Amino acid sequence: MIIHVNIVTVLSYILAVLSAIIVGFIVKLPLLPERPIRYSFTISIIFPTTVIALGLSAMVFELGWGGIMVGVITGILSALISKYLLEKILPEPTEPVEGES
Amino acid sequence: MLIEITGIIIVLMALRALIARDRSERMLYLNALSFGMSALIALYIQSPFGAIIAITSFVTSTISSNAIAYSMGRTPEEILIK
Amino acid sequence: MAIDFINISTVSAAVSLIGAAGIILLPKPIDKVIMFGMLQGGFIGMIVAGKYLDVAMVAALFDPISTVILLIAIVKINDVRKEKSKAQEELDIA
Amino acid sequence: MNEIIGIIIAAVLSWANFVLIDTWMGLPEKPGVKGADVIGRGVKKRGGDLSGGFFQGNIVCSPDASAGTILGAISCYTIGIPAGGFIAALLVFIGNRLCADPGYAGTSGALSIMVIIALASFIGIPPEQFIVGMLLAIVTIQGIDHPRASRLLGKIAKRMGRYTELT
Repeated sequence: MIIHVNIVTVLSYILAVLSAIIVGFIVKLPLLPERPIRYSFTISIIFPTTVIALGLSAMVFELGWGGIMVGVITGILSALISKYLLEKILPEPTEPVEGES
Repeated sequence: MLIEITGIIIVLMALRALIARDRSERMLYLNALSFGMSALIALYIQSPFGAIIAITSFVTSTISSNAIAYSMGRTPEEILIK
Repeated sequence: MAIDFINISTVSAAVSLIGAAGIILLPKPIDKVIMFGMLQGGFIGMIVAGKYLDVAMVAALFDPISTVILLIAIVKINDVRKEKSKAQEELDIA
Repeated sequence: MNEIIGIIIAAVLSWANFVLIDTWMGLPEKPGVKGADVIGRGVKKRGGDLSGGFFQGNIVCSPDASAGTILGAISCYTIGIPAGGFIAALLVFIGNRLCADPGYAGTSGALSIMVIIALASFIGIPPEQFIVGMLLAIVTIQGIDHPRASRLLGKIAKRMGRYTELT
């Protein structure tokens, strides 16, 4: 088994996901995208907020900061990013109008 | 051993892309080649920045493949100047 | 042994040479752009073989921009030629 | 363990991972972007299956579970087991949204290959053999014989209930 973590880091990942979910409920993100799920672009709590929380906290831990408080703050930041900023930097694609060159 | 297998696959894909007859066939070989280049970069560098470079080069090559395939649909046959 | 000859430098150089040969040999413009994408992959490999990692990052970020500019030019000039040939057939004027 | 046998086992595991996730996320069902439509019809014109052609075109036009698999293996090799998988999932998600794709397939592929690598280290397969194994797996789809591969992918799609309705 080649897992390179200790118990504090695992606890920090779990706390980052939990704080992201709680802040997501507070700022009224939907829990799941609408059906069919595999074609919808809606930003919800399960996807992509938890993925952003896990990725950001992994980047922060690899850069040298560690600990439980860093995980909680990263989770809160990722929920705020996916609520207010993600729609602007990665917008939903629009269909090109026919005949427009 | 791993780098040698990857290199043989990459050169084989490049030669098949050169002698392919159809245009969509050539796109598929190009995609397999960019998978191989990204794997070769990660096997050679072996540090976290190497992984970031491999991910970035793969995603950007996918973006350019997307653009090429879209304009293949726009212009089915090209008009060449004699 | 021949298998010792295969490393990242020779493989990237071979890919770049094959891409350049394709740019010269194939007649259609979009085929040329596809082989140009192959040449970009070999070029990034050659930079990484010299361990200039920051230059490789910039090259990887700027590659699709050059491809998109070439494709815009090809699509536009094709539209212009199509309009011109249609006008020549209909009105018989230059 | 011998290196060749490890690479072959890793190739089989990666092939099953990305083909199952991609088919389940609906890649053979419809072309997500216009380029995938062009490539799928080109494969059909050369004697292949339309649904498998859409599968191959979607792999070319946006980083799906195949890209998630190879990038997750690369990140687990160079960064470490849980952190590398999470970073690869985030970057693949950003790349997916840049290519006009929802991004479920790429992230689930990156996370699942991380679990598979962590489990396969019990029987002695290190992550770098997964990189070469994934390369062999993608060559069997995209590099050897496109019409035959697309017919195989069409059969798998019909078995899983994701066959296309377009003609």
